[in-house]
Amino acid sequence: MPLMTIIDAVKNTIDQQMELNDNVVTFGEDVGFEGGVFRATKGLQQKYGKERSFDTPLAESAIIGSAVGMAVNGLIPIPEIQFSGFVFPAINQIITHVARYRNRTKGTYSLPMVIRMPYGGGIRALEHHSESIESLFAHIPGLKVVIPSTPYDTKGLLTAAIKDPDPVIFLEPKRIYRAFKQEVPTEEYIVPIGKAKVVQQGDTITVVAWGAMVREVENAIKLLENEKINVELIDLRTIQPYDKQTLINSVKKTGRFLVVHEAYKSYGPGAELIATINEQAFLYLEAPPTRLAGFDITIPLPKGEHHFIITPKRIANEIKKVSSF
Amino acid sequence: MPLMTIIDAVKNTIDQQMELNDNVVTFGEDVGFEGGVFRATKGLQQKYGKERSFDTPLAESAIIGSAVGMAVNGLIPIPEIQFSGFVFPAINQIITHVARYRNRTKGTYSLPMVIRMPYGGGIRALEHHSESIESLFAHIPGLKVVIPSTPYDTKGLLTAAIKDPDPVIFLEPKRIYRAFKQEVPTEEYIVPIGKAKVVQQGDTITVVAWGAMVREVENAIKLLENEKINVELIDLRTIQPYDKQTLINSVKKTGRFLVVHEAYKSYGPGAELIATINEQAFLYLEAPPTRLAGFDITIPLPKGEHHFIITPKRIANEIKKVSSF
Amino acid sequence: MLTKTYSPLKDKILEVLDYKGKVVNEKLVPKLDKEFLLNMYKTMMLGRVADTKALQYQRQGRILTYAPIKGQEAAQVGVIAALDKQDWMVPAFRELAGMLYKGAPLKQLFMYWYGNEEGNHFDKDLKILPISVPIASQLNHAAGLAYASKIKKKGEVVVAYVGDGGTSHGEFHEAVNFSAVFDLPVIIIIQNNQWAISTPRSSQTKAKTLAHKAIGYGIEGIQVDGNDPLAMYIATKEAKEKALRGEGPTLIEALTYRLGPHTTSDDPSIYRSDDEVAYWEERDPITRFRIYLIELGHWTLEEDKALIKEYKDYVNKIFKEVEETGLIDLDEVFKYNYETMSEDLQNQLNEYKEYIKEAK
Amino acid sequence: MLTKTYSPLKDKILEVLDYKGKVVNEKLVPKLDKEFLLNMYKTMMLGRVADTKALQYQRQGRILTYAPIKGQEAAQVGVIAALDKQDWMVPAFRELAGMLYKGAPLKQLFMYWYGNEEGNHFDKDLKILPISVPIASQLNHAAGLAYASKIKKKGEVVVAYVGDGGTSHGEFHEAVNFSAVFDLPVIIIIQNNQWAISTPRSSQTKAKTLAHKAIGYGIEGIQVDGNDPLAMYIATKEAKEKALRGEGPTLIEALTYRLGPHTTSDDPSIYRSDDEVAYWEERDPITRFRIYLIELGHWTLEEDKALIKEYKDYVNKIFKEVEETGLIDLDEVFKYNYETMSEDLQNQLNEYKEYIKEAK
Ligand SMILES: Cc1ncc(C[n+]2csc(CCOP(=O)(O)OP(=O)(O)O)c2C)c(N)n1
Ligand SMILES: Cc1ncc(C[n+]2csc(CCOP(=O)(O)OP(=O)(O)O)c2C)c(N)n1
Ligand SMILES: [Mg+2]
Ligand SMILES: [Mg+2]
Repeated sequence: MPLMTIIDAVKNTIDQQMELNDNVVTFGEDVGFEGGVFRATKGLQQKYGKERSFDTPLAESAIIGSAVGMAVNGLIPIPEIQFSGFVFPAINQIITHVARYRNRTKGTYSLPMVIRMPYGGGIRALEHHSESIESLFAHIPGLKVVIPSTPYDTKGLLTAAIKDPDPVIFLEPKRIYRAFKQEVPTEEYIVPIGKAKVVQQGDTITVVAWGAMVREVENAIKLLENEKINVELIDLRTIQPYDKQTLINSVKKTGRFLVVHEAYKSYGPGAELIATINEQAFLYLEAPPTRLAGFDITIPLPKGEHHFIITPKRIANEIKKVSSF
Repeated sequence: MPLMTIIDAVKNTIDQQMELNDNVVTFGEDVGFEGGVFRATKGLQQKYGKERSFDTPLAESAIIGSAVGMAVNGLIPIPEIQFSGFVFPAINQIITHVARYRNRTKGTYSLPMVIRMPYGGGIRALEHHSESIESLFAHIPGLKVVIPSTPYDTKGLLTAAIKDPDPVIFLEPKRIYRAFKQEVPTEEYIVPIGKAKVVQQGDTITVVAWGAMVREVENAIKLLENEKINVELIDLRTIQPYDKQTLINSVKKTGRFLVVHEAYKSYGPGAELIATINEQAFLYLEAPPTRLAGFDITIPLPKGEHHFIITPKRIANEIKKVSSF
Repeated sequence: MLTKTYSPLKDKILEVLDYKGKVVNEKLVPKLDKEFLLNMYKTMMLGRVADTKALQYQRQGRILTYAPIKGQEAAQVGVIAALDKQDWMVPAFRELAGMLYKGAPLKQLFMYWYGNEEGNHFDKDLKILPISVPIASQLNHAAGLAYASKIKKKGEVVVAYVGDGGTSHGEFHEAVNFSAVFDLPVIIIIQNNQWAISTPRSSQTKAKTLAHKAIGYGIEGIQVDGNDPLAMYIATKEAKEKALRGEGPTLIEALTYRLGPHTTSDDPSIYRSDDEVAYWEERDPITRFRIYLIELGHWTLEEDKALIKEYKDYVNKIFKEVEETGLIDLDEVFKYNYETMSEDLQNQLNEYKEYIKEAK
Repeated sequence: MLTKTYSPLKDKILEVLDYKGKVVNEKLVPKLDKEFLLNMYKTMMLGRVADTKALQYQRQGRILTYAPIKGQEAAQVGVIAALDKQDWMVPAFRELAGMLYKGAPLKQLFMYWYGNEEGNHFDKDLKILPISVPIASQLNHAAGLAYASKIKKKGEVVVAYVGDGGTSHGEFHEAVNFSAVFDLPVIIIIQNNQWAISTPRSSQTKAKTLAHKAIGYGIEGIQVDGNDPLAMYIATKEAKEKALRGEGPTLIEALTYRLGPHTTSDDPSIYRSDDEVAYWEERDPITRFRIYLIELGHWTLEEDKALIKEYKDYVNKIFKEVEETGLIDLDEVFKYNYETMSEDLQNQLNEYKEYIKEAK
């Protein structure tokens, strides 16, 4: 099996799906000729032609809005938004149309499409290049929201997303785009949407994360090697719908819960998980379910970003606190 | 004191603030000549002239984006979005600029502005006229989010919002725009942003709501008259920042918590409150803090809306369940 | 080409019939047989009768809200009449007559205003997209349909509607530009009915005409008398042929007028004069087309009366059917959010059903 | 009026100096004194030197990312030189030379790319809005500034920048239309540097020129040789006077070229030919302006060499100051989100400080 980074896995998957299905097309700003600013679609125009992999004018609403029409008319579009910070001009299309087309037409038109975008902080970038906005999408009925954390999952989840009859927001943790390689099968396979992965079993505390934060929690766990703390680490992988069963089973076992995310804390994704734990595992709780999340401040420019970024050390500290409550 | 509905109070407040301060301007689609589709600005153009109360082209991003420039250049704009379902084309301006201008310029430019919009369901309207999207705004640092539930509070909170140096999203519960009248002082007064109101004291259970749901909870409480349940009803009034102290004090007293909102349940505003209660009142909890919220489905068209709308009966039922856990 | 002769820079409006039903441009009269012309006329009339009735139902409290089309029938039917079965129609929300011509059943069109998603549940073969409430956003869908059609060589043309107000929106700009850049087979019909709720056309843009906007996208634009079904027909027909040749989109500004209120909750007398309305009443598209057909010998006043009577009964009958549908089932409102309901959503539904059972 | 003579419909480009620095249009040469001209030239040169250095710092890992302006100095400085102190400048993100001319300290401009909000913390008197990363969104801010100025009769003009790519965005459309409808004193400068990252101008729009877009808004547009500082100056000057007369916005397309990469993480050799770059290198705005000034007797090659040397040292010195600022304090990143920090936010900060203390 070849070794791939996450970005390799993205490219490999789109390539494979375009090969297998003539209806798959991919497009966006700089997606065609040069293969995207992160090179996720590099070579696809050369391989499949200008009609199936192409550059669009600089207009996010047109990118997503045209994808709606394409999906209605038989294509499976994979539009790219260059950075998640630039998806806002397209939010009108996503919320008022992409999420609702099936319901609006009572199932006449489903919109098989995957809206890809790199997201998250830690790359020391300009403004609007670092946000984690997963909960904005996750709150909207009709969307699915998927976030891989490994090259293997990237291929499996992206394949599932492309084959899904409903629209999927596919958030790619750009901070770890090229951070490490993993063996990734060349043949097609699926990692199902909506299923979490228990990365590591444990019985002291349940820690949930997704995307780049999964690696940081793993690093935190290493820092805790000498403590008597057995972390059960869950990679949520899908934010909407999410795998309540795995989450609840784990909390019932450990009685303690920590969610780690870079998204802003207030009204952020962690709150949802905690509310669900209260609803379904209240009597098992031995400590307050806790969030370690982005501060409620605009994510700072690079020279201040280190204050915002959640480090393994902070995660380890929080795990200790919750474990000893 | 004159009796006013919520819509009267909105108009009275804008009128008063325009009278008191030449820099206050109001605008939006149909806002000027005819005074808005809900008549919230009726007569203001006639009184203050076309420059201070005016119709814009049909373009939400221009409405909010121009407000940014106006605020930088000395005005206090009160743009109206005709319905909250049509704010999405302006979300780019709100998230990338309105929320960030102060931070971006290290305080050189603050943006005193109030973005008004009617929101919420229950008026048997077309698509996109019924959503409750408060948590989308509440998640964004730099914004304040205010939702009144009475004519008195409307005037006090809107006055506070107009005088606030920072941008405020002012969500008006259109379902109760004209539902009832209340005595509202003609003189200027402030209801502070960020302070909840204990509508009714009680020691069995804490129920939190805002906007139109406050009335529905009150109606539910009437249904419970013969039960031994003393509800403490809190009208949150401000969603961001929200009054954690009042919330926590109440839950420490009652040990039971229910939040009622029409916004979609998943990743919705109620989750945030529950997470905070876990963080700050965990040991006082006698029952799982609970959400009664909009289903995770697109809010249906009128002939199906009754399935979605949260009735006093359902609220009463939920209060009983949580109270007897 | 008409778009050359009537280029917006030449300050000319494409007309075939004047407002008294007289042919003002003999050369341009399309060669259409009696049946075809009568089908156009009848659909316009059905639209008119349904429109009048809907307003009436609303006043009786039998329908909640409705967006009238009165005065805009030609701008709708003239366009769709020039399409073929395989072509797409992308409506805004005020295209009842056009949708009827494209084959949408009146019952479904009423179901929408009655408040039921069934109103957008068109048969796939009709090739009508659902009503789009967020102004101008549907134009990007048209671009996408056309893109798919183009690369799959389906030979379809896409007609999309937008209002005069909608031309101010960023969505309009992005969609027209996208369509132009890829030479997509799209025809954008601006129904310039002079008003966007209370906001007049003059407050939307300083452009001389809305057709002038085409120039900024490097495509052709044309201003057409939108109350003249034949002018709308030939303009669309030419645009369609051009689109099928791979020569890209055309922007057609239909000069028309909303004779009724914006919706049933609007009172237009607040913002516009009786004189203005009277001016446009005189230019009613149905009246002039009727005169034209009678002159041609295709139609008589007696037939007209009978048709109106027939349609009134028909519309009443259909609306009764609509009313019989009553409320929507609980299962239905959960069913279509995803192809497969998540466990969580299923649980929300189940719990609610349990509550209902208990609450009884 | 220049906008009449050089209307986009006439296929003419406004030029004063050709690319060899020769005056091609004697009548149009603005009457500017030596000091003024040299100030323009020197600012262009400072921009060029700072630009070259910034690229160098980035390669040395001393700055993270940077968006080069090389080749666009005239389109920036020629415009701002035509403004008065009270006028506003609304940049996109590639206007370093223009911002310098408006009075922004080089240190602050570097601070931005160094990764510090201090880079947007301009003195209010400078009347420069912060850098705007979301493409074209700043144009609506310009409209708002101008609206306030107009109703308060402040006599200010607002100059706003956007790229060729930015003209495709809905924000562009809404802002230009809004400015036009209210006759606002706005001048929109399209720096058409031929590329939006890897996407050529020809893929953005089929419009013949970007100046043609003015027609759709009922305003005047003009295409100007953007590498000619004098042409940019007179076009802006005229637009300013028009704006101050209350006659609304002007759209100026500056034909220029980005000689460098899009940003330091871009490799333009992937998408464009050496020939194309060479063609534009020959049309360098600084070279031609230098020749012109030397011909006029205002400048010598010796002075030029000395100036470059002086600026190199100056830029190095400034950048050292920038580097000395180091990291941002924790308090600073919390401080500016609201005028008054909420209790909750204060608690988040306090808890974090406690963690830091304990973690030590
Ligand atoms: C994005 C958006 N903003 C606001 C509205 C509310 N609204 C509905 S119709 C309308 C006016 C539309 O005018 P026009 O485009 O001329 O179409 P017409 O109603 O005349 O057919 C407005 C503002 C909306 N539906 N969508
Ligand atoms: C809304 C938005 N979408 C995408 C981007 C990413 N992006 C940054 S610069 C750029 C190209 C801009 O091209 P142009 O407008 O011609 O300006 P130039 O870079 O040539 O100065 C893109 C796509 C962005 N900043 N904002
Ligand atoms: Mg209209
Ligand atoms: Mg460019």
